[in-house]
Amino acid sequence: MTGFTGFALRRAVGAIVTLLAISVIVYVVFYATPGDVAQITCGPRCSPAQVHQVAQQLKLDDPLYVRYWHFLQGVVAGQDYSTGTSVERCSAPCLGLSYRSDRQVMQIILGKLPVSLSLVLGAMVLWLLLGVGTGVLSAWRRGRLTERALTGVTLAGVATPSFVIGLVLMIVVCGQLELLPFPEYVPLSADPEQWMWNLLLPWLTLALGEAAYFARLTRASMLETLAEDHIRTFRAYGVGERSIVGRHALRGALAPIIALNANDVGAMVGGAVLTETLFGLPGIGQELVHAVNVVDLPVVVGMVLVIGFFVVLANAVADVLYAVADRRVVLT
Amino acid sequence: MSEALVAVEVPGASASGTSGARQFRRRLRAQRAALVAAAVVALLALIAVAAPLLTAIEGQDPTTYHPSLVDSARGGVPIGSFGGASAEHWLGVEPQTGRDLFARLVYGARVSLGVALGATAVQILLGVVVGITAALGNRWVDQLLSRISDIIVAMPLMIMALALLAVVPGSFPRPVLVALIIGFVAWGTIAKITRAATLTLKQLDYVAAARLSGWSTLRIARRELLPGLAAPVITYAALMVPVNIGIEASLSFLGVGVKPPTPSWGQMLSSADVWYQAAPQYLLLPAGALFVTVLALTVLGDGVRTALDPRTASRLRVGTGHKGEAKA
Amino acid sequence: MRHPSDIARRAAAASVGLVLAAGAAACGPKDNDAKGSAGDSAPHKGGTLTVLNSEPQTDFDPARLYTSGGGNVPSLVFRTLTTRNRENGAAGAKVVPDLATDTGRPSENATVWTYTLKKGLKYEDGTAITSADIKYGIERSFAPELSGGAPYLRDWLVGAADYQGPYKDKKGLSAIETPDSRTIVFHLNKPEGEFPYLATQTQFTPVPKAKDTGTKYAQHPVSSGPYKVVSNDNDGEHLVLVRNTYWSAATDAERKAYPDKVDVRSGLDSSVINQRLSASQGADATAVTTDTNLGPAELAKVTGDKELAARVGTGHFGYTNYIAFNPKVKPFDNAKVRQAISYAVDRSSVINAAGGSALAEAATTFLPNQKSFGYTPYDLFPAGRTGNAAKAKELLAEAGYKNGLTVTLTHSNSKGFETSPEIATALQDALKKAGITVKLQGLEDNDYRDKIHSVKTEPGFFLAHWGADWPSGGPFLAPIFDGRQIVKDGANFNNGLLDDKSVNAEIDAINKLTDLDAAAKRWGALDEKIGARALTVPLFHPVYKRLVGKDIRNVVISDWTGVLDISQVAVK
Amino acid sequence: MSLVRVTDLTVEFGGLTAVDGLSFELAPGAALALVGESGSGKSTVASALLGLHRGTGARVGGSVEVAGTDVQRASEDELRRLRGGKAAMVFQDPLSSLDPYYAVGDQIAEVYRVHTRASRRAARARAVEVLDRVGIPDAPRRARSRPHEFSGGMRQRALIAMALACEPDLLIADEPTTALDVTVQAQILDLLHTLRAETGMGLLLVTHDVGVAAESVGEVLVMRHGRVVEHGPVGAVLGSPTQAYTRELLDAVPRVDAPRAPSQPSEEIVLEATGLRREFGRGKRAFAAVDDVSLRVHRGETLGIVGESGSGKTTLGRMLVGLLEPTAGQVRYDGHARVGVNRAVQMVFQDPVSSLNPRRSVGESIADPLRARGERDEQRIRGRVTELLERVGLEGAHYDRYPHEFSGGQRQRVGIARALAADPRVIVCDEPVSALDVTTQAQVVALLAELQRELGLALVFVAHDLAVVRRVSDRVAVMRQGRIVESGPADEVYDNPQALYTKQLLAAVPALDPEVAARRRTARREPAAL
Repeated sequence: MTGFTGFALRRAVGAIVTLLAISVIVYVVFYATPGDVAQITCGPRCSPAQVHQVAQQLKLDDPLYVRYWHFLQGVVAGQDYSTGTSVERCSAPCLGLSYRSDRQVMQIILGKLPVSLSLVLGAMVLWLLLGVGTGVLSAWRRGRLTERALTGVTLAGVATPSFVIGLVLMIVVCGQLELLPFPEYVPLSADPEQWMWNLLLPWLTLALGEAAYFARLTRASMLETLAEDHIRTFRAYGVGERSIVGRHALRGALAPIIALNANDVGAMVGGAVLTETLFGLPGIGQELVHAVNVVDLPVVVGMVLVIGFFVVLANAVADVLYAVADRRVVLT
Repeated sequence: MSEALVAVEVPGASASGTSGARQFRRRLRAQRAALVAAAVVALLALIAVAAPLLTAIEGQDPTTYHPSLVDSARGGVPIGSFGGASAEHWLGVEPQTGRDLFARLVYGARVSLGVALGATAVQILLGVVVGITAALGNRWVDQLLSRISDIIVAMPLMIMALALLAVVPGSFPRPVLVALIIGFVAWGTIAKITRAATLTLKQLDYVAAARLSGWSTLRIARRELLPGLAAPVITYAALMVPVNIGIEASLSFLGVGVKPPTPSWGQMLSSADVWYQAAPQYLLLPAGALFVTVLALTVLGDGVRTALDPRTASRLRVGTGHKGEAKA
Repeated sequence: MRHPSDIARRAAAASVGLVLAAGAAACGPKDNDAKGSAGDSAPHKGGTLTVLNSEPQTDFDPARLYTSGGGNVPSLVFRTLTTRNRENGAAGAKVVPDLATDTGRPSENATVWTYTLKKGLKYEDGTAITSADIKYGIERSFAPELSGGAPYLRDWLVGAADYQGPYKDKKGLSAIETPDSRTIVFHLNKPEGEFPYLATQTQFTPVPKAKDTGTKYAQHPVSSGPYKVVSNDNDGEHLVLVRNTYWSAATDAERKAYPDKVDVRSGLDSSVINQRLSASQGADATAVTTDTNLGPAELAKVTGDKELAARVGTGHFGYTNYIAFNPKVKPFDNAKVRQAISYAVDRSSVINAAGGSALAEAATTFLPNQKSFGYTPYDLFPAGRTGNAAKAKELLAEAGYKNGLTVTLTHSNSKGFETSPEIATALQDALKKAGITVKLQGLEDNDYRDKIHSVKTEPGFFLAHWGADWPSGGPFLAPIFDGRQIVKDGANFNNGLLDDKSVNAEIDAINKLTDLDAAAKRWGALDEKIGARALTVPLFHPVYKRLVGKDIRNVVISDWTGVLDISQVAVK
Repeated sequence: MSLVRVTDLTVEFGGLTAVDGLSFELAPGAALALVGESGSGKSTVASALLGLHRGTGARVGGSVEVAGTDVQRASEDELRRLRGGKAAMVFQDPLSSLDPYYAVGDQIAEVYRVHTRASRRAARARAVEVLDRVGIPDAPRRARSRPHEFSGGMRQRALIAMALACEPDLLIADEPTTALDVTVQAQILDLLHTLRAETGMGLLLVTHDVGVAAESVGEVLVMRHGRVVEHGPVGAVLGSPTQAYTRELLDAVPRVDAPRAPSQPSEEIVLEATGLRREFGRGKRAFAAVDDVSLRVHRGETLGIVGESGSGKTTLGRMLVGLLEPTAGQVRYDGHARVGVNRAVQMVFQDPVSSLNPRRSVGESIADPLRARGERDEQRIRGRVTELLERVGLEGAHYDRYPHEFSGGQRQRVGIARALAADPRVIVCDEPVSALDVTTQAQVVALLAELQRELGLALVFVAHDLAVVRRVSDRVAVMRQGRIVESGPADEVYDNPQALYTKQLLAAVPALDPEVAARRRTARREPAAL
């Protein structure tokens, strides 16, 4: 694809600008949020003297811009830090250390990322299958009873809060029917089968509502494509409805699907906290909440940056996919 | 984003054209589902407005505790069947507190609908202004604005919420604040749509004609562009309202919604979800209310889109090889 | 957009987590309940015990932990000089020897405490535990890198106020002497009869200097207890403990250590934990939780089910939820107003908001209703179950508020918390009857804590709670009412800003006593004396009810921790 | 046994009747043209032949028999076998008629496999074969490109190739050349002709352009309001029409060979362009749409600018009125260099639909220039607008009507009125009549000429239709690829063109006389590529 490197370059620059802006915002915001970090870190009963020591330890006395500058240095060049007994290296890109636990933010994130990714990507496969499938079916059977039924189902899906879905699923499937054990995260590397069984319910919880949206989207854009001239051509050449809907109409509907999918996947990496909490999956989202609650700035910044990174990445990927799908589009 | 990712229908540019209101109403009337939905929405709005009246008829209010109506020894579960439903308390009472559920439900409608509409207004305002500016401004303005909306999109909602809550003083009216928060996090799409639509409109000859007759850019934007944007924007807004209701529920859920004792469906849900077994109706009532509202608004939104969008309205009638498509 | 609802829910759950974390320092079953749940057959060794928690076991470093009596999971790995008596109910509120041969020998008017270590104490690597290691353990708890512990050591040890820990200050703490490898002597700057209680905290755990890895020590702390850490994922998110073969029951009378393995999982939603425990499928049959109580909703369900009810452990922990006044703020400078409110409160609706009579007991005293605290019943402003509006109005009139008054009640926005909106609104509703209009000021939790614990910003009328660091009146009353513990420029807990010579003197006098029973009686008396000033309105003492898996045996719940003691549980 | 037999065909959409009791036959190998203006129902007939109205809610009466299939009663399968198999259709807009997402070759192959049990490979081979047959160079490679990579003419060829794929007995061509340039149109028509000669398939040509019909068929059927007006051999119908409407139609058709009554332009130059250049795109994609164009417009004269699509004539027009700023060169009005728009230089746009704001009454649109000039007195505004409306042949009462209530021709009149409202001295007309039916075309052109005479307006008439341009212009400039290849007095340029390109253009214009058409065709040999 011509000009791809140019595109990649522009996107990379854009992403960096965006992420920098985000990190600045988060820094400022959390500077403004109440909650004395040193006090929280040190514990409620810490004496002022102790709190002061901790503040020094965490370099909280430095002005905001200095702290941010150190953060940037860490990202670019990495940084050394003391565990008290030894000096450790946090190699670039170093997102700093957690105030609470003195662990490297990067380590924390890397610990959580597999969970979030397993959850979101797995769910994505599910909602694409369910959603697009339903959409195609109702576009094909449009005007018939099948479509009415499917429309009803999808609307219901859209209107049901996802935590209700998750709760019910768990009570029924695990509690009453005892079909599955109560989910618990098992790393893919450890045991792929257990990984899948344990993630099945979380995937469903995440996917059902999402699938409904995709079904609606797919149907809508397929109907639009069906109204276009080239479809008329293929009808006039005796091409069957199956191929017209399945090949030509669906192809035309891909663009919006790709776009929405990218957005949601990106956002969910950090946003699927309902599901994470409900099923006890130690993912990014849960960690972010916790970090916010204890004003653990480095972790919050790190998490938000990672989430932002995935959103940006997802959109870039979407554009590439789209350009591959439709050669008329020029990547910019 | 590559432009093609945003597909927009600009009635002004399509052959059928539109005589605005009349035609729109006719097209809307052509859809039974949408009409039912509209009726439901109207009813909900009425309930929200008439909340004080309704509760007065019932003879209750949403904040008074009734310790005697709950079984303190059993975690405060309402005494009696159906969550203590009775002539005094039509839908029973809230576990632990014994507050009247009907009253809380109807007052909750106020928050949910009010905030959702307010948020939608904010989104439209921001989105349209940014969108038009991006479309009419030069490359750099355009770039800058799209970067900003990127940032907004990439920011987790909770961070934004906490941010605003931290900065805004507690005395600031919460519902307004919540509406602002929601509005602020989700205007990106409207901006994109507006931008794309404006770019399309800009090409139309009648805009060129207006320039030839000597009008200023501002005047042209107001007289020739804005009306043309109405259709796509309204369409999207109609679909945004239910989504915003969901977000409001979520924020209340998160505890950054409206303050107690003001009732909100989101709050009720968050405190009710643990009661799914002991006092199901406590969960089902707000969930049901939310379900119906979102459902109705979504259907209505679809209706509005079909009515405003000549493509789905007219084009589908030709050569699709299936019966009953004319209705689509 | 479903994601926002996710976000919402997650935060809700997070705060629930906090509740339960608070609960973790809470209560356990009265003997009879315990029997019911313990099952009749005798406990045996072996098996795996699963722990399902909502909050991760973070900072698994003895220097950083803030525990009452050495904590629950921590005390499986960390032995301390003294420890809590692992028995049901009141008997469990006693302090007993652990590493030491006795609970400590006071001298020089309880300003010097001497301990001797038992023989044959070993770490998980077989090396011997020495008194120097205990000293080192305490010293490193002063390092700012390892902050988080209780304040007492810093306050009590001679010349410890500005000590920065062994990493910055190689000389060490002169207040601790280790004349030989089995003897350790503490020099205090004032008499502290309750030092044995303090010695139960994890800071008194031996840490071999050679094995200290500073902030990374939590990854794998060297065990002195019956179990050692085999894995600690993501800062306590998933903790796996197995037998420490060098631990010998002969040197440890307290820990039973029946299971071969303990698997601590966290990050679960509280409702899921209770759901799983009640279902008790597979590994959950041998599961317990150390931080998740039955909520009102679950309780309503459980009480309806014999089998489940038999598996509920009930516990009491020295804990009081109360209304705090700041007498520097009008109109609360007027004692009559404070008394009026004391009369007006409707404890039954507050208790309902807190989960009902099964989860909360009405409180009229500031001290918890337990003997070890020196509990002396009194009800100076009798409000009855639902409040005495008439009396309240009368007092208001005397105070000059004939046609009622309007006040602002500050609380935290975190749901389910003792300081939560639910309780605030309950009070708001109750005070209405007495002609008091209550405006609610809900703050984000951090904001709330900053405000109420800072002398500068402390509101006049707010919800507060207090839990004991050990089951005695000392740590319960002193931080709240000792005038010399008012912190001007930091976290202050003396919300009433009470600085009364007689009170301060009495606190000092009691601290001199080494006869803890005698001390308890005088704490009780002091409590009533302070109560008369109506600086607080005690609301309720929480009761903690928890489910255990169906194969769990030998549930022991002391009044010290209020939660089942993991070191006693058997799964066979 | 005839190839097509239509008996008493009636098609109704909702209330209105598109086709009303139409009957005709077509013998195998014969060619029939359905000629008519928009709304005559000719295209509806075409779709009816393939039963495309099924399930659209349209009511179809009478009987249609194509290649032995009774379209009315045929089952879905029989229909599918007919469509593309026995009778193939070529549509008007070649771009939108192909799936943008798939390679042209694959689309043809797909159609081929629907009707034959051919393997994928065989189908691909067939696609390449037919593409080659319709004169697409390097067919094997081009078969893999997507429609947007083809030029307009190539697309139309590809569509025809798709039609050929299954060797149908009947080819239905619905306005096959309307979207194409005149030279390309000629090539496509020639292609159709040769194909018919070789394959002996029947042709049903649907067109609004009498000339196109004259070029390609033996029989003509003139339609109006869904009914037959006149039906017979092409020579007879076009040569000696018996029906009034047919005559009207033929008279309205502009003749490229009819000289224009010369006007006497003054020497005063109102508008002058020197070295105009306009580039679009940046970096690699930059190209010059208009390159070094200089021209003069005298008061009261009409300058015709003729060129095919992409010749840059529209860009030039927009620069003349100031809607576009030139990259280089300048536009002088009354001798003064001018930047931006100028009320004295107005424009009439091509698309009567998009040139009026659908949400504002036509009166308001016309009033714009007045208000913009600062006129506030509603009475005077209404008065002036009414005057203008009447001037362009509408009624003052139309003031409050909305654009969608007018026909294309009327909208174009409104557009003219709006231009006049600014009291211009120059009006640039950008393809003002190309979207209109011939009869309407004639009226609008007449109106413009009339206004010019009365108001001494200078007109710049931009169009692709050589005949129309000749009818209105005093002087003509022929544009190609952004440059003026030839310019001069209309009659000179038309009667004795110098530039090769101009010659090609003129040669490509369809003649109304079938004999002439035939001679012309043999004259121009089909070039290898477009």
